[in-house]
Amino acid sequence: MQKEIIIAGFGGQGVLFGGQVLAYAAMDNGLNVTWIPSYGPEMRGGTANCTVVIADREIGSPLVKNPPLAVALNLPSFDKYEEMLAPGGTLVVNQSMVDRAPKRNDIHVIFVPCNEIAEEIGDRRLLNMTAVGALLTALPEIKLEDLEKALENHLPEKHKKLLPKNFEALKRGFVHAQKEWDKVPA
Amino acid sequence: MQKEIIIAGFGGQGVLFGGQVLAYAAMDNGLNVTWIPSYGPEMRGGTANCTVVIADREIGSPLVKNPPLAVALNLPSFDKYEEMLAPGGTLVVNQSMVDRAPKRNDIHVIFVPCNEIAEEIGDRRLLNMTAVGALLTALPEIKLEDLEKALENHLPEKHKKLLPKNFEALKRGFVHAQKEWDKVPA
Amino acid sequence: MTTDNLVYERPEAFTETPTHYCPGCTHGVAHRLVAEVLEEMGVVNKTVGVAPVGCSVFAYNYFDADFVEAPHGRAPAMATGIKRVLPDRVVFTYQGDGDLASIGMGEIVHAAARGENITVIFINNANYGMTGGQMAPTTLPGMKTTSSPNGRDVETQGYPIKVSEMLSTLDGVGYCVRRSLHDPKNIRLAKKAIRAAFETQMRGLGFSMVELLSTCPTNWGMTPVASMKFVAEHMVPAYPLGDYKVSDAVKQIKVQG
Amino acid sequence: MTTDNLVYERPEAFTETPTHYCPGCTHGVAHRLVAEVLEEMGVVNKTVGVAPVGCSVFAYNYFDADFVEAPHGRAPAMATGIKRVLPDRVVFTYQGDGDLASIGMGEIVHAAARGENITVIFINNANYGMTGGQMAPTTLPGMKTTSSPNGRDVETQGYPIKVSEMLSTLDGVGYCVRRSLHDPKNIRLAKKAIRAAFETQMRGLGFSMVELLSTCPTNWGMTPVASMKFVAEHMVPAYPLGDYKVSDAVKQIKVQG
Amino acid sequence: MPKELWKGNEAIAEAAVRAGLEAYFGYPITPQTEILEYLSRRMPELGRAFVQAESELGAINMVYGAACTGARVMSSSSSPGVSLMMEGLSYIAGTEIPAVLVNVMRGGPGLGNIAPAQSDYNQAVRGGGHGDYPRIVLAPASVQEAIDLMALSFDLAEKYRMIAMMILDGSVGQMMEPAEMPAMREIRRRDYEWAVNGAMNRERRILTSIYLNPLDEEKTNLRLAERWNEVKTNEVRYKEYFLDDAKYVVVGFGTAGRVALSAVREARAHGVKVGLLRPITVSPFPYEALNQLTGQVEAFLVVEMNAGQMLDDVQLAVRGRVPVEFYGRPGGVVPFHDEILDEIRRLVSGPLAVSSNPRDSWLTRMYRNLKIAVP
Amino acid sequence: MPKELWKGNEAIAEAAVRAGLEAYFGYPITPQTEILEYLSRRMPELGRAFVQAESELGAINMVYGAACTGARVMSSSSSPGVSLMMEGLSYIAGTEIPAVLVNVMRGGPGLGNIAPAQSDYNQAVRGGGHGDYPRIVLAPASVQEAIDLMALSFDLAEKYRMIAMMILDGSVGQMMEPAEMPAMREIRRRDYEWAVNGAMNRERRILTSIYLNPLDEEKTNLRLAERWNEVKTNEVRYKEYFLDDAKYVVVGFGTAGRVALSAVREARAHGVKVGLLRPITVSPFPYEALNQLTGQVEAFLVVEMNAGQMLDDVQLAVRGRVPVEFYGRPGGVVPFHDEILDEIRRLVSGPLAVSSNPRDSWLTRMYRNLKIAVP
Amino acid sequence: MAAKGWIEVSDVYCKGCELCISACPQEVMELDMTRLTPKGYHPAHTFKDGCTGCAICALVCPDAAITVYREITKAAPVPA
Amino acid sequence: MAAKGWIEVSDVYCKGCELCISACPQEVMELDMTRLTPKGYHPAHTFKDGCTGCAICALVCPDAAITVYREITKAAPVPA
Ligand SMILES: Cc1ncc(C[n+]2csc(CCOP(=O)(O)OP(=O)(O)O)c2C)c(N)n1
Ligand SMILES: Cc1ncc(C[n+]2csc(CCOP(=O)(O)OP(=O)(O)O)c2C)c(N)n1
Ligand code: SF4
Ligand code: SF4
Ligand code: SF4
Ligand code: SF4
Ligand code: SF4
Ligand code: SF4
Ligand SMILES: [Mg+2]
Ligand SMILES: [Mg+2]
Repeated sequence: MQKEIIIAGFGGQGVLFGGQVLAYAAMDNGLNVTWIPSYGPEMRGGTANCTVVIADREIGSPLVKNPPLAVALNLPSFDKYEEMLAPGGTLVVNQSMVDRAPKRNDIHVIFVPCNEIAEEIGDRRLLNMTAVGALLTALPEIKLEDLEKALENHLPEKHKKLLPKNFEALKRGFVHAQKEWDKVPA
Repeated sequence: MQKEIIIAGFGGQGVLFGGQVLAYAAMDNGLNVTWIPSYGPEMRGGTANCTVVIADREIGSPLVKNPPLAVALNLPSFDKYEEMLAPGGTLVVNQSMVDRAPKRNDIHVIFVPCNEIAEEIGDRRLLNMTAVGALLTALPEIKLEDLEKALENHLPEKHKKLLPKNFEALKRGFVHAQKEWDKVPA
Repeated sequence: MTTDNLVYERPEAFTETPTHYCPGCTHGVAHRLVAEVLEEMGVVNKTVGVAPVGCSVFAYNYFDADFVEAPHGRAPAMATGIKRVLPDRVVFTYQGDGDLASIGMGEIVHAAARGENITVIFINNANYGMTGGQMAPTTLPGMKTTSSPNGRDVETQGYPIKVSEMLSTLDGVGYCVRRSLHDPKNIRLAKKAIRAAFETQMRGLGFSMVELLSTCPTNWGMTPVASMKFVAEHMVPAYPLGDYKVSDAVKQIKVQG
Repeated sequence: MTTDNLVYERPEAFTETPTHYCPGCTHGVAHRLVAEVLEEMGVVNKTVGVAPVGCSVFAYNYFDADFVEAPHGRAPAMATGIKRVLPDRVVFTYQGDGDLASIGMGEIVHAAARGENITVIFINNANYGMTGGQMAPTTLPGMKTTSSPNGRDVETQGYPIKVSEMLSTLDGVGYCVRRSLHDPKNIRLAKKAIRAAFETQMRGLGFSMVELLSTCPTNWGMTPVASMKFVAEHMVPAYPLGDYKVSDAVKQIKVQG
Repeated sequence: MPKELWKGNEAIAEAAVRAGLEAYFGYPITPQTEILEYLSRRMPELGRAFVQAESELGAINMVYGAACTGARVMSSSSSPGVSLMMEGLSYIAGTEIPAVLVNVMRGGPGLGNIAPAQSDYNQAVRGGGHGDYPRIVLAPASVQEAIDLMALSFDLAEKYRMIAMMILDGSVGQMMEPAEMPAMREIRRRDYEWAVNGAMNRERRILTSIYLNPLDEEKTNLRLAERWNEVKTNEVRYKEYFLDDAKYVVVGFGTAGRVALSAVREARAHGVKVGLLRPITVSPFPYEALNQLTGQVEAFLVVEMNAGQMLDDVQLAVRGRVPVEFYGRPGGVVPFHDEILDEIRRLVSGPLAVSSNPRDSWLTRMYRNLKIAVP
Repeated sequence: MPKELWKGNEAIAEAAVRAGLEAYFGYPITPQTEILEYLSRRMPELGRAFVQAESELGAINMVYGAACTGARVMSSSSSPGVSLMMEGLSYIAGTEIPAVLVNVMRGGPGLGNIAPAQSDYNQAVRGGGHGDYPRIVLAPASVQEAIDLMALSFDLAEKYRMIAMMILDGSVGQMMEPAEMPAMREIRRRDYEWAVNGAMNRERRILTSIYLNPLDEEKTNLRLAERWNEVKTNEVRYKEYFLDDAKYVVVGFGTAGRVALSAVREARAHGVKVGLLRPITVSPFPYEALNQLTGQVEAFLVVEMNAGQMLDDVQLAVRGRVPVEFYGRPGGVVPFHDEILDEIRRLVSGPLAVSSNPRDSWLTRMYRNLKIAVP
Repeated sequence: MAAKGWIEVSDVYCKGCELCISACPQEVMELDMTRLTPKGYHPAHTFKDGCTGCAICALVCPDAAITVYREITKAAPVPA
Repeated sequence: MAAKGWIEVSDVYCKGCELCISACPQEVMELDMTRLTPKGYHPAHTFKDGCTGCAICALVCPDAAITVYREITKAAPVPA
């Protein structure tokens, strides 16, 4: 088993941490995992992405050109990864930042209004968690509970009080995605 | 034809210039020549030597372990080069600084009281020229006149007034050596 | 009767490229002042700039002048090389405090000691901006950075270096002053100083440097406006503004405009 | 009645090796003073010296103490490394003016700025002795050297750097003075200063340096005696003797003996 | 110890601490700054020395000084910073003291960029400082390996009184992976018979790299060479994948080797008898392992994130007996595994000739590929 | 021009002046200081720029700056000083501007000594600075050759926008030989289309070595590699002696090659069919010439004043087809011709085997020899 | 009476740093929260009358984003 | 009355630099032109009486070649 995931968006959208949560969950499940960020030029700003590879054997390349799974939190990322996704793959798209329909029909595109959901929960910063939750629809190796445990175990102490809202964001993303999934032509 | 010559002594005895005069004369005679100094550690003092190679073809190694010709202006140099001289070679020794007889009998050793001659001429610094003059006895490729021309052509302008004394030193060294030569067992 | 009149516009000495600096970073102000001065002196066309390694590594994208990019700290050496073969050009370096006061200390001291006819614009923002906010030689005592996480401990991490004070001990220096960019008045004074520095160079009166107290909102973790206040309240007391060396010859310079 | 009494003998802190210095070179005097001070303080045994690249490269042959040999100019960095892992040892560098003020400018300024608890003995002989007498940053204006054959032209070859003046602008410096070795009185004063510098280190009061005006008879082309006169007449006026920085804490030190 | 998710750079820093690091001297530079930042907090917390040096030149000479005392010390940097350390490294080597340096390589030459690269192989393995001096160079491909090799670096450096360098590319430095940290080792300052640390009533000691008499320097050079022979005998390390029946062997270190593993697996899935040899010590280089393989193999493929540097070592091992082909992505580009897969396919479909310079044909292919890939 | 007796270092300096040197930046270091000293007098006399820099780091970056303007400039140093220039050289290479550097090599590693050595071959040819960058390296063996190669260095550097380095050992720098100086060339500051010299009403220009996007940096790397192919095609230079019927070939550069000539001649006098190939460009290396010779030759002997560096290049060319043997004197020792003669005799008397590392057997022999020679 | 002026803020350069706003002596500037520049910043603008064209905003703007104009009263001709 | 002293100059260290000679306040030193040290220098020595044991020669000697002695009059015991 090996799964490659790319999470992409603007800096500040929690792209890197989103990937780390997945990595923690995979590790806690006894899987091998790599998390690798796009570390930008020696200066601020711009877009960010990270690649997470999960496998049950020694992981070779930590990078992937055509991932089967991706999350696009903004329009540039949607443009880029829609093109690059492996056929049959799944792309979670932050509907809040994207105003176009998918172009390809050989992939699953799941639209999630991440910003809206996060704001409903009461913390804009949780938009990454809604997307990660949504991704689980296509990542049966990791369960919602795994992510919750990962957050519990690895969220820095000072952020622990945010756990319930994080859980909620994960869950609402997941639930939304499952509904969407049924709509997506296979 | 190829001849290797080492000139050795204390720093200040004019060892390097002595070799250069030979090199100039050889060059002016259309021969190939290399002159290479022992360049000491990055500080003052100690002994000095230079190696001159004269040849009528492209010169390979500018260094030689067992030279056929050498000049020893002090005792340490006598000790060293008496040992290293090629069998049949000629060693000019500054008798003024040396109080022992030669040990080898398969080489020609020519004693020249360089300091005394130089002081008689009236310039201690000319002791190197007396030794170089003496060496010509065993270096038929270069004539006394060649050295004189070399000095005339290459002595820095400000030292030109010393030319006659230089000539005298060369000549007296040469004459002395020829007398000695006759004494040396072949 | 009234007519329209343009009071201020973006200097022509700038290219059209927007800078990559963080919002509110006064690197931009320093750039603008240099551009205005070069334009007012009419020398843009014969200027060669030397960009450093630091946030201003891409300075060459913003000035409409010839530019080279130096290894970290070596801008004064490159500027020396350029000025020595092109003595009639205007040569300046633009350097951060990590670049100039840490790794490049040898080069700046010697360019100054040689009285190299170059101008140095020195941006003191009390940290290494580009690499993410590490301690610089200019970091204030007690100031937290990513490499002084508990605040700069002067016992183990040393004391701030006052570059203008230090360089002004050198005979080769024609003009060496410290200014600040934290409010309109000081920005105006900074511009005057930059002009004086370039005039020093044009007249061959030796090494000239303007140290500019500058902000780094991103790594200081403050808003741009709060950063300006930080400069006024903490940087200026530690780095007093003033003229550290103005040689007699430079004092003679009268500039119109 | 009278009894024999030894007034002075070669310090025990010296090995038996004769130095390789030219006759009359005051590197030897500086060595002797350091040896005497270390001996008097009873710290030879816990001293680590750092020799430079320069005529004093073989300093380690003469002191009966542990020694390392640094790359040209980097002695202060090596000393920093040593002192940081062995804070209770006495660590000093011995450096020439080419070593310290030219290639090693960055390292000395930063060791000083960090207030590194080391002592620096700085031999200012106005040229590069070891490599045969080239211009140093300290070469006097107009002075002929093998790389300023027509005399140092300050216009193209820069002005002398006054190292003590420069370093004393740094807060990390506890003790920074200039002395000279050109006559008995000044040699005595130099020794006192060397003592004060090591005492500064022993008490953890920061960076200490003694700059010593020194001769280079060989490359100056003078007799040793004439060289001493040259120092008095030409070096001292250019490099005024004095205390450039003595921190308040250091001023408190009272030394017996 | 349980596994934790570690970022490469921080893992290296913590691994050094656990190996008994007594002092760290460094200067910020991307993509290794996290090592310095981590230690700026961690070292003082443990009462150990941390100095942010004025420059890489300062840093390496602080390492030099501290290492002379017998303490476990290190520095870390990235390509341009490491170039500034060349004089110091040569001195350290000439003084025969142990020192550890980490180079988290980035794209070059010059300022280049901060993307992952492997283009300092030659500098680390062959060139760099002046003079003849051997040094141990270790090339981890994962966070766990970086942790393990960190401790090993200190041990080897001290065992052989030699520089041990760890070279990794920016991606290993920036990557997070589950990894196990070893237990904290106690610091025991060994009073090595050579350590200069204040005589304290023993005979005084001197550490220097000067040998004014060339014959003495020559003996030093030969002593270093002799010690290197020991290293070559004892310390060659590499990892093998699917080599038993391999007809084609890919050779790559660090990330390039790791990416190659994915390609090799995929090729195997398609029935191609291809294996992978990933050198862990690139110096000493596994010449003998490659020599042995040459008997069974039809061609080698060297994969690097540079323009062909380790390639020379592979060719020296193979000595023209079978073709050696090259695929490299220089300048900070990390290859994807499918590119390497394409190369393996090319090897299999042949024909190949033994050539003196596989770089030439690679360059032609690159121009062709890039003209497609990069308009 | 008539021949004059020139000291190597001064000849190099004057040759540079005659080639149109516009500015020199350097720092004293034995055994090359005469270059700096000579130019400190000569350059101002001609109204040209001379700066004694604060360090070699300063010097190379002054060269970098001045070279960016399109001026003919150079620096010179010796081994430890050259190590300090590695970052700067990498930047110059990455910026694709011409610059000339002379390394008068001395014994190392570390401070070592000031005796003649060839142990910076790897640094010059392969390693040194970070990143992949080619550079031209010329190795004169005589004063006349140094003069001739000096002018050529500038011409090649400018033609290929590349670093041209001249490496020679201290003995060539210190030696005097009759030599002919070329006529003084006029300085003509070419306004290269890349030169940064003050816009003066043209489009402004930028010179930098940054390529933040790895794909751009990769293209730069490939462009450099492509240009290097041109250099390889056009600029390989070497000298042949007695190769026509040679069964044994000695390969050595600079002084080692020159000393070998004496040995080869003497061996020929004894009827041994031995020849000499002396590379003049060690980069680009005469691989093809050696490749060709491999057909006719029974064994090669590589002679160097180091512990075996060019040896790798010879082995890469020969590719194991015939044995390559090694003889080196590291640490500042210049071999005498009779030592090389002994080695030639050893080759002739055989038996020899192709080995992956001729250094091993050399080391054994050295230990044996030195135990005799140096008690 | 104070001069009357106005400014233009370039969407290309403005990064919404608010330095101009805090410097404007007439306090007539604010960020335009209704608009985003192509780079995603809320740009500065004048939100009420009172600009004197003093150019202080331009003086502090790190991005040279502001152009300043002023209506001037034709005064008595000044001798050249 | 001046104290009476004497010195010893080591042949191993003395390089005949004459610094001691020019520093000696009693002018009792000179180079001994009749002797050469093993390194080939004429060493310093006192050539006449009058040395006070002031040790100034030793103070200036760059080669720590001089040992200085002085006959001292036993004075009244000094309290400890
Ligand atoms: C030799 C070398 N060392 C380190 C770096 C990494 N580096 C890039 S910028 C920088 C610091 C810049 O700080 P500063 O000069 O203060 O400029 P700022 O970004 O604050 O304007 C460093 C350390 C480098 N590029 N090269
Ligand atoms: C990196 C490097 N550059 C240059 C040199 C050559 N060098 C040796 S000593 C020296 C100058 C020494 O002068 P100074 O420090 O003044 O000491 P002095 O000999 O005058 O006491 C130089 C340039 C070197 N060894 N290493
Ligand atoms: S990091 Fe700091 S110095 Fe750099 S651009 Fe941002 S605010 Fe300015
Ligand atoms: S060269 Fe000068 S500094 Fe060096 S030992 Fe001789 S006199 Fe002293
Ligand atoms: S100062 Fe400039 S960049 Fe900042 S908000 Fe005002 S106009 Fe925009
Ligand atoms: S010109 Fe003056 S008054 Fe008008 S907006 Fe700018 S700062 Fe305010
Ligand atoms: S001790 Fe005093 S008086 Fe005696 S020789 Fe020495 S200097 Fe002269
Ligand atoms: S000062 Fe010392 S070395 Fe010089 S002459 Fe006197 S005793 Fe001899
Ligand atoms: Mg800064
Ligand atoms: Mg000096």
